[in-house]
Amino acid sequence: MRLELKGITKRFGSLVANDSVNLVAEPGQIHCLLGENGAGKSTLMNVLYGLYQADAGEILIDGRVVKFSGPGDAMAAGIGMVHQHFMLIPVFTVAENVILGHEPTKALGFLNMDEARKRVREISDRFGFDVDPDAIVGELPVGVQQRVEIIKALIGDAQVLVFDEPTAVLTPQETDELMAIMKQLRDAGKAIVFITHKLREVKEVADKITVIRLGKVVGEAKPTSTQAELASMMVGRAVDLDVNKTPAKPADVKFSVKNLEVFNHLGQKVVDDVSFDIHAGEILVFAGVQGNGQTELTEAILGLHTRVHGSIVLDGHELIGQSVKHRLDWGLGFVPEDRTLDGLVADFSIAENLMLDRSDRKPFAKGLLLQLKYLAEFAAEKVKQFDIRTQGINQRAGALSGGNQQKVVLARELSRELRILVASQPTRGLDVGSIEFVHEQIVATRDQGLPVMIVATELDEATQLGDRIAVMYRGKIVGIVPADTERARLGQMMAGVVA
Amino acid sequence: MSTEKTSRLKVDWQSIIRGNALIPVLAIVTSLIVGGILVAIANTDVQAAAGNIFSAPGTFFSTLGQTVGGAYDALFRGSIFNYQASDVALMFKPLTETLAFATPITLTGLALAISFRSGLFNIGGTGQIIFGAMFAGWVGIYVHLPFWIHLPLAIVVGVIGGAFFGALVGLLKATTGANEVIVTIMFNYIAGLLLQYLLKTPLLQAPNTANPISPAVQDTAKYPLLFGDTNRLHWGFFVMLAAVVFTWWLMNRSSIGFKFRAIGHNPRAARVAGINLGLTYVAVMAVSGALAGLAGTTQILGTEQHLTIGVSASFGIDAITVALLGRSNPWGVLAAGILFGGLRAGAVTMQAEQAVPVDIVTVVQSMIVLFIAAPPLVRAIYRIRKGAEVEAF
Amino acid sequence: MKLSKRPFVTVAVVALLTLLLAAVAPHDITTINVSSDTDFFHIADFPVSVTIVVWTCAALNILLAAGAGSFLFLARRKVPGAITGVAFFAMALSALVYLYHGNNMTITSLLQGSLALSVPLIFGSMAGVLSERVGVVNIAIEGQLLFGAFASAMIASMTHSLWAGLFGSLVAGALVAWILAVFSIKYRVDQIIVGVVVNMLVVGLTNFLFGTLMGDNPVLFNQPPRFDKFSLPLLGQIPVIGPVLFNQTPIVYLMYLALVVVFVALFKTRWGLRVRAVGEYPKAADTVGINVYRTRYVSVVLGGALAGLGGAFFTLGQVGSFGQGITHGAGYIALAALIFGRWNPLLAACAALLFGFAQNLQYGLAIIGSPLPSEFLLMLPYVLTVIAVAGLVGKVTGPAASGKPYVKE
Amino acid sequence: SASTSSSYKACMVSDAGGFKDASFNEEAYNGLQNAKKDLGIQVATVQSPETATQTDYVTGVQSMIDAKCNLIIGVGFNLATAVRDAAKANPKVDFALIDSALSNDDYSALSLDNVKPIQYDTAQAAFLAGYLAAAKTATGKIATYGGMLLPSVTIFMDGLKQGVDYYNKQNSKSVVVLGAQGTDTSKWAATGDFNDQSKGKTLTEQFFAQGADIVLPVAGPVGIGSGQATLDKPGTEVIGVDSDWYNLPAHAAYKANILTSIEKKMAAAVESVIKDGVNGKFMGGDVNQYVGTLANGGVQIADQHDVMYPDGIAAKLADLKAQIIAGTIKVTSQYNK
Ligand SMILES: Nc1ncnc2c1ncn2[C@@H]1O[C@H](COP(=O)(O)OP(=O)(O)OP(=O)(O)O)[C@@H](O)[C@H]1O
Ligand SMILES: Nc1ncnc2c1ncn2[C@@H]1O[C@H](COP(=O)(O)OP(=O)(O)OP(=O)(O)O)[C@@H](O)[C@H]1O
Ligand SMILES: [Mg+2]
Ligand SMILES: [Mg+2]
Repeated sequence: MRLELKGITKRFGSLVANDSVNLVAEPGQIHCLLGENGAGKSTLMNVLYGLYQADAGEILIDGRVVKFSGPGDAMAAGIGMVHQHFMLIPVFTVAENVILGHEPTKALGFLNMDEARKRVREISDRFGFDVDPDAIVGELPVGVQQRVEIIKALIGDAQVLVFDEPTAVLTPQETDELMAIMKQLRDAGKAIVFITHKLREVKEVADKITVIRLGKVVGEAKPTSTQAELASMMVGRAVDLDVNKTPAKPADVKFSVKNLEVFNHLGQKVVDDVSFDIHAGEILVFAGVQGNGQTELTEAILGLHTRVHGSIVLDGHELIGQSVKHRLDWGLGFVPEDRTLDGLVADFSIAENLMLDRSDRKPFAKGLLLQLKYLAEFAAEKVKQFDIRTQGINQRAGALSGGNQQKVVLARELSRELRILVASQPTRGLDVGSIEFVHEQIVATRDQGLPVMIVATELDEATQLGDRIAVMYRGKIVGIVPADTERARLGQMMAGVVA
Repeated sequence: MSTEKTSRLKVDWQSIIRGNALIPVLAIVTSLIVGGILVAIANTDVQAAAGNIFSAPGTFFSTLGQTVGGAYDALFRGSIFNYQASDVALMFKPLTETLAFATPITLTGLALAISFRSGLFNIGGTGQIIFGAMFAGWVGIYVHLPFWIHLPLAIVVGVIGGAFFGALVGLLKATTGANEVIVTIMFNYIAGLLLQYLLKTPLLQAPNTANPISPAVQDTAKYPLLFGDTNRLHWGFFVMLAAVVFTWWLMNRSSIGFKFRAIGHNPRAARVAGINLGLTYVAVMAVSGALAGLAGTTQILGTEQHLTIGVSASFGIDAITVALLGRSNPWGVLAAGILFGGLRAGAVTMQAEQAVPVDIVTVVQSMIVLFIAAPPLVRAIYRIRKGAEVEAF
Repeated sequence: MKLSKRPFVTVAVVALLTLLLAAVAPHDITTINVSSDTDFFHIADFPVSVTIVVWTCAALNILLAAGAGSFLFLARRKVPGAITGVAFFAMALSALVYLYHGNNMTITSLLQGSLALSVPLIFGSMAGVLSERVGVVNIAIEGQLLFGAFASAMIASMTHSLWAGLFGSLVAGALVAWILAVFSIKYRVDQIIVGVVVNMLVVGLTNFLFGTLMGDNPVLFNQPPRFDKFSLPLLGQIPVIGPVLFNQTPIVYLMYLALVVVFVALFKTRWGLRVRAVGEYPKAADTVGINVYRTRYVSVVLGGALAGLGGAFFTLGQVGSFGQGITHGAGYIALAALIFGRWNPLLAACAALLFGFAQNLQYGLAIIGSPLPSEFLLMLPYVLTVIAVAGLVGKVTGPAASGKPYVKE
Repeated sequence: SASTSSSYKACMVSDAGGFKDASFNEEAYNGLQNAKKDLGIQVATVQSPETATQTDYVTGVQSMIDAKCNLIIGVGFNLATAVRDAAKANPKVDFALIDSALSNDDYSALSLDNVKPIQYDTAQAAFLAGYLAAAKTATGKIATYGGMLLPSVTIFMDGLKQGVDYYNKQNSKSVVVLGAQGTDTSKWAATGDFNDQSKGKTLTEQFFAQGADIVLPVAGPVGIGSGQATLDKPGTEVIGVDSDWYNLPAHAAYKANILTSIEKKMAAAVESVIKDGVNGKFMGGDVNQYVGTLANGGVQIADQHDVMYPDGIAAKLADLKAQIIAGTIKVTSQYNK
């Protein structure tokens, strides 16, 4: 089945998200769609999937014009979509999620769950997914959730499959597996549209590449183009893909964690006897497959967990037993993993978000009185310094693109008097331009002589950014190794093989 | 040149029509029309005339007009301006009645607005008013002090009473995670029953009577009247205005309010930013309860003067609508509070003079809120084209 | 694994309380009466010694606490829920026997009354479940009950037909729910504001019509017939349970049916899956072609119809006439039961029954001569609810999208 | 005096229950309506909101003054303060106050020349009902409860108890009264409100299960629940309050089970005070306060209707009534301590 988008234009108010975009998806081909954050990729796909109605342009299937008034029509026409933000219901089982919308039923509308399980297993087995139909989706690792999304997209026997940034949340292994699956699907004759920011992936699977910028198609690229070429086409300027940093000059140990144990709300031990030191002027990257305790480790450092044993010493000061507030005041800079849930108040303005952790401190408040004038100046300065692309400091933070949201969080954390910076997956979902910026900031922080702790799931990021790499597996540190350790060895460590 | 002028005028008119200024007016007009229909249905004269509508349609319509017109004339004279009164003071008396009713309603509305903006759904206005009134009432009745200490002390104690009862909810939520909707509903019943009990014990019940009523508040603890004995409007009105400004300041200009709003919008991000959720829940509910307690003081130290079972009236529930109608914005709450106060004040005159059942006001009140809350509906009724984007709330 | 100590602490506290009860209980007799007139098997009243019962229960609970402790500390396993359940039951039993000492404890009537007081709450909580499960917060249960009560009385009175009245209550409840639905789904007005306002509207309207129409002509408008109780064959003859559960009016049988149907429909059918999907994540439902708006309308309105039936129970099931404000806050209690029951119709029904039991127990105690002023007895159900919500339930989260209007781009 | 009466305006402010409560307020309201019919006067009414505060009563009464009423009748003790203050401020307007006398802020007695208190020593009639019920009960148990335990409520329950006690003493029986045990009225049985009739029914069913077969609900419309409960349990009866329930449509369904009613003849008193007003003979002040008793017919128990009474009880009741009037039997209440 051949799918063609012709002259698609979509406006949100005065913003033109798609401007006469043309795109063709051929059967047996993987078509990569590249573009910065906010370029209009998801919007285009949502038009294709019937979620948005285009203001102009048409969709053709095998040369015939079709009209989708809703996703139901698109699915019926053989289009499946794996959404950028999971469209899964966390409290439902895998099977329930997969059949939703086209449920097999017995008499009287009773669900036929056996049939549902059978269908899930069928697809799961065909592509080697290994997914339990009765597992509750919310309890599954994101990688498995991603597979559930794919099963969902495949179940209606879709011929055109859209993957909108499916790898943003995956571990390297999971990404490799997904690439294999996509190739398998292509070989089965399906037309695939694949959106990603990761140029390595593009180069690995793409048969055809289209780049869009500011809602317009800026051109096509060949799979043989270099990553640097692709990047500059996306951003419209030359981008440095490598992290520029001088060798670390580690000084004294500034941050020291000893025998740390953390229990989650279910009483499970999620961080198990973890000890490590970070020197001033050094970046320690925690690598490892997600869900092995890194998140909880950073949260325990911030003080979000109540059941914690062991010791966390920052600059000679024990943090265990202290409130979050106290730790922040002592100079802990924290960039949470999930910026929309934990990093920002979406309904607050950019300015308000910039003082979220210091709203009751000088100079943001005198006594109880907020110093709005100071805040306005401060925010304007930070917006400039961090190149936050916004209509103004009073814009809702929730209206910013992901990259810019991350910049707001970084700006807030880095503008305090810090003794350490702890950042969890600081570049997740960001485009190459934004990644470059975030990395620069992190390295600059190190070079000021601060200890830096980063959690990364991208091996590339870990090796480029880190001075040393700690690998976690099942709550324990498997080993702490130099940053130039081979990828293969790191991969083994991530699977739990002790160094 | 003149064309330019007219076109500018036209533009202005268009913007008024399409804009949002007209919506509340149309909402009120529409509700009054529906209320008018009910008034007509309930009126025996209209019923009689309706029987002869074909033989004497003129009579029917004039009766209809007289009845509905009379009702709303009475509503106007009872709530805003009584042009039939004999002297100027009396003419303005209805307005003061409206403001007297608006005082506790607005205060409770502010209380709830603060909690709503902080993400806590406090339905406990009733119980918190009762606690404020009980505490303030006790001081006002039994403590003997000169005016300039007595009244402030009674107010403060009342505020503390409300704050205490509110904070209890916050504490339960912070420590056990108990849902505040359930807890506040239950606390309303518990507070009511506690008051009922205390009004039968010497602690609150007046000597020499077997009825559940307290002695009168001493003169030294009363909010002074603003316009002499014949008007019920008292200094509590200015306390209320001050509370409006305070609430605006607290929520928009103070660091405490900033934290309140932060947990209201995104408690997780607030926690990561070092804001102590449990403590803030308690603080929100304490401030909210304090304002409702203040409403209790304007009841007992202002208009009521005797503590009875009914001291909280329906203000705890009215205030939910007032808070939401005012979009939880202090000035909006004030406007909504005055609207509700006016309807409550005017209802009595409508009843006394035109035999209009009191419940019609409740109907009109709720329809006004529904219409104001749904501008597209009003636009659809009046076929107004959509102007500026309006946020549904 | 680190195990939660909460169940152990709970059981230990319960055991202590039971022991305390035993210590203060008098040497007296409580006569337990399990029969009612309609019983097929007549079981004679039997006296029990308060002392024996309370000390047995205390001993049992101490054993249970020890058991829970050994599960936790010795076996390092989760404390089974049954232990907590039995401990609570034993405490309740000893409390009852103690409170009724020197008197007749008429179990059947105690339970019958509890059920009667719970019926509207159960209907109301089902309305809440259907509405909130699909993502619309239903504060308007009170209005749905009240309008159902009003319409059923008026229609049954005018038509002299109980079933017409019942149908009227269904339509009335659905109508109120429809208003809630239109404003919260179509106009995206804050759902809580609509709920509160709709309640106000219904109170105003029914009071108005009660004062005019019904008040002026009660014979025509407010003298409906009333459903008779009838005993189901066989089931009705089971001792205790029979007369309590199966000697009832058709409205109560409808309630049983509705409970089963709502539960099954919600958790076993295609419709229910879609309803829950819409309430959890409407956008996800939308992306698989489910009509979010229609699903919401249908579920909310169906819920309203059920609440309407609950309203009819006041008039056609219980007292045979409508009175101003007759529901007196039952809708809000139903809301509490719904949250307490974690948005599950069966658990919510249990919560409603618990509330009804507390209320009726309070009456029972007033009858045999209460040690407390009536106000404190009347507080009992409310205080128990707070304790239950704070102590047992803790933090509960409802359907994720509940309260949020869905905006389709 | 037709011309004067047509310009005479009598007005009434209700208590929270409203004029259609099938009980207290409605009985008073009927008096006003009768006066309108019989005397051709003008009337106006204010029904206080369900959640009335003192402020609502004050505005209600004030609006009646603004409406130029000649006579304003406040129904219920809740209106006492509002009526007092209005009467002081408007000496030319006449007032009547049902169920309460006036008092100063410290609750010492107060008399105003333009206020006529109308009160009822309902305990006397309740005594007779209690005696009748004690004689009638087959189970030896009678029950009573209130909506809320206010003095105007408990006076019925207390009178009933005294009648039962008297019966017990006279006949060496031991009929008990459930729901009103002990002398502490605050511990008696109550449903908690005057609205939820379903609660009245449930509570009554428990009374019946405990063996009672006659119930006196003093709870306004909630009493309808008790009446309905008698339909489900043969051999049980209900005692009405305020007016003769047998004649009210609201109680028609179970009128065969109405043992009697403890009547407070408010309609008659209201009409009579209006008549005095029309004729210029209104007499206010404490000395002219009206206390309805068996002697003046202000309270009474209803005539026998469908329920069979025990032999000789009618004569006995007449005798008791005479003795109470003569003072040989003393029924205690707040009106004669
Ligand atoms: N519903 C909406 N209303 C208004 N503006 C929107 C809406 N959805 C997207 N936009 C805006 O349209 C533009 C394109 O957004 P889109 O989500 O398509 O970007 P994208 O290319 O997918 O970016 P990313 O790589 O971050 O996912 C952005 O500026 C975004 O802010
Ligand atoms: N943190 C801030 N920084 C800069 N300006 C601010 C900030 N908070 C508010 N303002 C500005 O102050 C002015 C006054 O705000 P205002 O009191 O109207 O808020 P509000 O509309 O009541 O609040 P909300 O919309 O949250 O209810 C507005 O113009 C607003 O943009
Ligand atoms: Mg996107
Ligand atoms: Mg603003």
